[in-house]
Amino acid sequence: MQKNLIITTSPHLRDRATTASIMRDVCIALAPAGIAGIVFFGARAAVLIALSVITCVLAEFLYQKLTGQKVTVGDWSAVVTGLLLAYNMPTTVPWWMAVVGGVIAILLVKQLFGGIGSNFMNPALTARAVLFVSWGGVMGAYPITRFMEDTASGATPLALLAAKETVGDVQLWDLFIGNCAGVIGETCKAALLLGGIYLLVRKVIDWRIPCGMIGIVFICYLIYGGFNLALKEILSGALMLGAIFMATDYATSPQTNLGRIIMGVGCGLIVFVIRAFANYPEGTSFAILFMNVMTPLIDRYTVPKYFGEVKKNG
Amino acid sequence: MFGKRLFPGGIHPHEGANGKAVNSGNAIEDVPAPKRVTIPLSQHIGAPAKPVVNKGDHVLVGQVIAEAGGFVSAPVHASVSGRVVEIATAPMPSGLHVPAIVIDNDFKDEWVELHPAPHPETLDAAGMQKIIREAGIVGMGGATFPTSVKVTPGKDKTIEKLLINGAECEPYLTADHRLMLEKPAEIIDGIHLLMLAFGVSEAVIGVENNKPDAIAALQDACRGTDGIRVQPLPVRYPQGGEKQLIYAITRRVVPSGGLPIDVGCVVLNVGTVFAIDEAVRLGKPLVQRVTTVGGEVNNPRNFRVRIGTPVICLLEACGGLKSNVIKLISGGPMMGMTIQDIEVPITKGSSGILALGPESAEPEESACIRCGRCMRACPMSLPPVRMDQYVRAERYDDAVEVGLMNCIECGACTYVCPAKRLLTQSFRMGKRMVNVRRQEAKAKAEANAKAVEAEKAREAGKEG
Amino acid sequence: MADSKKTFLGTFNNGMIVENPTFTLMLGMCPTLGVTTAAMNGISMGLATTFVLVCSNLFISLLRNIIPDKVRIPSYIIVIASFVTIIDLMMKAFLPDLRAVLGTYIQLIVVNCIIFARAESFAAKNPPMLSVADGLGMGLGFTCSITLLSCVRELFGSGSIFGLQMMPEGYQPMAIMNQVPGGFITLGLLMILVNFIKQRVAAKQALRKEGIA
Amino acid sequence: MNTFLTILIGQILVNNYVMCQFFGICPFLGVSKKVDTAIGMGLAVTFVITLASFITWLVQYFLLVPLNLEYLQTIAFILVIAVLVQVVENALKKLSYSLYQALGVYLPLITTNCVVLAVAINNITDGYNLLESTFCGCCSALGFTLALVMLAGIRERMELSNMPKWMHGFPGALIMSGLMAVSFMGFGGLI
Repeated sequence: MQKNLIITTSPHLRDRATTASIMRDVCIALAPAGIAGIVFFGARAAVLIALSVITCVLAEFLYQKLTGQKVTVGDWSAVVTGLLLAYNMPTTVPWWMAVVGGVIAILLVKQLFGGIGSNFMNPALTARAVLFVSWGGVMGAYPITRFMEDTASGATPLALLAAKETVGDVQLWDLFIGNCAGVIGETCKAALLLGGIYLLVRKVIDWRIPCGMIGIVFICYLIYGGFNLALKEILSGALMLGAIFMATDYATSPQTNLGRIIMGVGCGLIVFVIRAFANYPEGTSFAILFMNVMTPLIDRYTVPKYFGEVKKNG
Repeated sequence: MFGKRLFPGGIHPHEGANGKAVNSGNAIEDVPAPKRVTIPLSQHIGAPAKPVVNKGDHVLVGQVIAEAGGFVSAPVHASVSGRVVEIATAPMPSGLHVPAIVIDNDFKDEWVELHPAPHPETLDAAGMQKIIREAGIVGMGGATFPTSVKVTPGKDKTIEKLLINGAECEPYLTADHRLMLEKPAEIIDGIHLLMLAFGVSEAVIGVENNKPDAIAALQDACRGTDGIRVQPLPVRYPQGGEKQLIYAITRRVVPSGGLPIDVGCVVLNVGTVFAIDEAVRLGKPLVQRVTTVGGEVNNPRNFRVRIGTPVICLLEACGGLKSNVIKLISGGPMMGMTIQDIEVPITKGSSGILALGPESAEPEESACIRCGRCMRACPMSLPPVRMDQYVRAERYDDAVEVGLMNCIECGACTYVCPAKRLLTQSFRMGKRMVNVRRQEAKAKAEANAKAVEAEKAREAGKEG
Repeated sequence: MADSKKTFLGTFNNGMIVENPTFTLMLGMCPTLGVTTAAMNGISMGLATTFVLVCSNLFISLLRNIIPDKVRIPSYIIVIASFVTIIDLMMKAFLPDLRAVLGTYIQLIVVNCIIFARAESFAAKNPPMLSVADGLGMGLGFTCSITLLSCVRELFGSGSIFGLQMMPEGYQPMAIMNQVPGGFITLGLLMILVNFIKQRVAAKQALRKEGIA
Repeated sequence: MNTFLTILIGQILVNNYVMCQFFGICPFLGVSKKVDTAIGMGLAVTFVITLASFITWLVQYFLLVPLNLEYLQTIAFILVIAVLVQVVENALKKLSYSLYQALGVYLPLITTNCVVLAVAINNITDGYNLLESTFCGCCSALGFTLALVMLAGIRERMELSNMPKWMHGFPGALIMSGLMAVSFMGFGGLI
């Protein structure tokens, strides 16, 4: 009956969730939006997504091999980065841009700082911002979907909403199912919401950031331009994609509950300010990036009192 | 949603085979007394007991074989009748080797003469403390802190509330559950006696909601008694943690570094109360306890075991281990310790013996992904991720600043961590380092003070 | 090494390479990053700084025994500021286009910590010739590093070096290189590269020494 | 009022001196290892810049312009700043010792902080009046403080992460600053 028993310290039970399972869940949640993107924008979208994902995974693999580290591509995080990067590009970009973006995301933003969990800015978003600033002409030109009339201009819903006379041209239903000009992953709000609900149910993300972010944008626009505009605004642009999938990125968002609310509200306010007053039509990426940079400070100042903490000066 | 949240954080750990659902249906059975018992002298927190028998002595069941070694200590009694074979060191479930008295069973089961308290209802605090102390009763939930010390509040502190811990929040364990189900009258009687002795007007038994039958049994038993009530608690680990239980029931928060008595509470485990009742009513010292054997064994059981029985006897009584067992645990799976030798004895603190399969193997640690789950799981509202980073960077002062010393080592953070980081382990190490450093600093300061004094004395001598 | 520092060439070499102001001392970061979008700007800024550095080092070294310690810092500032004003006005007169591109940075040479640091730590303690050598070495070291940085930025940001097309026809310039993030990141990456090469060289030298021994 | 809002948002976010214009990089990289020291430095800089903006404006319009000495701007301003820093240090020592202890160590470093001079010169170039100049100085300094504290927060966090060795120190700080600057680019065109 004597067996080879192993000796470890407590606890002896572990939750089934692993880094890989969480990242896989994110990929699953992202899938509907990707499929919608392919449906609306054609096969080129599929190739771009594949290219971006392959670049990210390969970049991570090669970097870790070259620097003699443990290869961690099995944790799916590079796949998530690749997907998000592709979702943030219009289908009209040249192929090499996806590759450049992937390399920037993985090497410059993530691995240089120590890999998963150590990056302080969202890799996909940062790469997207770098591409956008460098080649704004291509990155900022959004194609129309295959189901829109050819006569329709490539104006994004946000551009239409920005001008008072064209607000009526934007149909709520088109916005919701994604039949509007935009980048690959942002148009189909139905698919994004589906993914968001999946993540909430799986407890991968916390409601505070997405709800805070979308809620504040809605409230601000409600005051600024009324209910109709507010509803159209929250269904336009990358807000949903950003709020559900990018602002909630673990490594770059606060860990405390209060911090997460601050993050969501901060992102939302900046999105509103940029959309309403700046010369960029869309501010989701930059809003999230700015709050990413604030995250260490938010975390620092929102650590809750521990149970039974005695006031120092009391 | 917030109303149910009785303490911050907490988790719902999953169980493998033969968990609570299965084992809570198994009535307490006696395990056959073993041929030989090994009774350790350090089954409690505090000074080891001092043996009062010699090799070759004949002892009876319930006879004192070692007396308390100090104020924070407890005596040890023989759990079988027979001959003392040797007094030697033996391995404990913790892996430490401690002095123990080995007795060969003569299977006559002769008891010493028992002295029940003549008038239990009229016992005063001192009388009750004496009985508890002489019966060798310690915290039976696993903490093994001598109960007599616990019920001796310091000056200007009074016991306002007696809280009875029947939460049994650790997965797999069902010993307390069965005890509450089978001995509710004795438990209530014990509480009643304690209340009379210490002049406490209120006692609350906290039981997790997943034991409705135990709640009903206790409620039945306490009908007609004044001041005792049963408080059903939401199921959440670590509901049975002292500070968590106090908060859940009374909304009082034990200050950091303080004891329950600082908020007027004393928390006793149901097993402890049962032992106290037996000690008062029957005069019986603590020589046996209820232990759960669960997990990957063929027939999980709840046993009444004599202290000192080797673990292997229990496993055999359960029909042996399944083939996939890789780990044996004494206590619960969240806070218990692995057993390396199946000959180790059951002690006063052994609430369970669990056999776990391959899923309990230590997973490989990977980089923190900052998901923040540990912060939400921590029942002390600590930031485990930061404490871990600081401890690993050997920045102990920063770790203490964010609350390292308040960690109760419940393992909730480690359980939820998707990166499988060894958080609790790191905190244990960190706390040890901090204590070592504090002691060093203290010793240094004392040495300095002495040197200064010596210098002064010398100077004074010169002047004089 | 310690001896060679005291010769003209040794001092020059020390400023140029061993204690390169950009990569080793991390001094004068603002102009290093601010004007290096094109190689031409980089080299002009570097030369202007070198001019001020050499002149102020010479002057301060000459005056080092006259200036009372208490008013040391204001005096240095006046000396440096005078030379900065000279070069600023000269550029305005002869190279107005370049002056417009470099902008306030020319005036800000006055607060470039390289100049101040060299005045304080070297020129105030050493004879004029050595101070000139130090100024020249540090200045040219600074010039080289910012020219290198501006070459990299211009190559990626405009596809050219010194205005000469370097990249193939279809290259779409990476505009971010001409902006603030590009400056920071390029310098950071270059610094990693320089540190890496230095380590390699040091390791090789150590090996060679071992071989001789 | 609108001018002031424009200055406020402009100096802190859109034209942040550090993140968008490359000024004050030396103290930005040098004093950003810890959040606490970054806050101290930020406060000291804010104090000095606000005062300096006020005084240099007076010097420009009541001394240099009447005397036709505009070409001596650089010398005059840097002298004013150097003297100011000295005066502030002494005054603080006498008036509020606790504040001096908190900010004292940073004060001498400010003389060579090019933000101070840059703000002073730009105030004149932009043709602000006295009030606007002072306000602009204050906002610029707050922008500097914001960037400084943000970088310090990131560096504190990175110190505990598994960043590769060769990223420690300045290379890492530079790349962090670069990525931070990307996040500031979204505010372009806000005013």
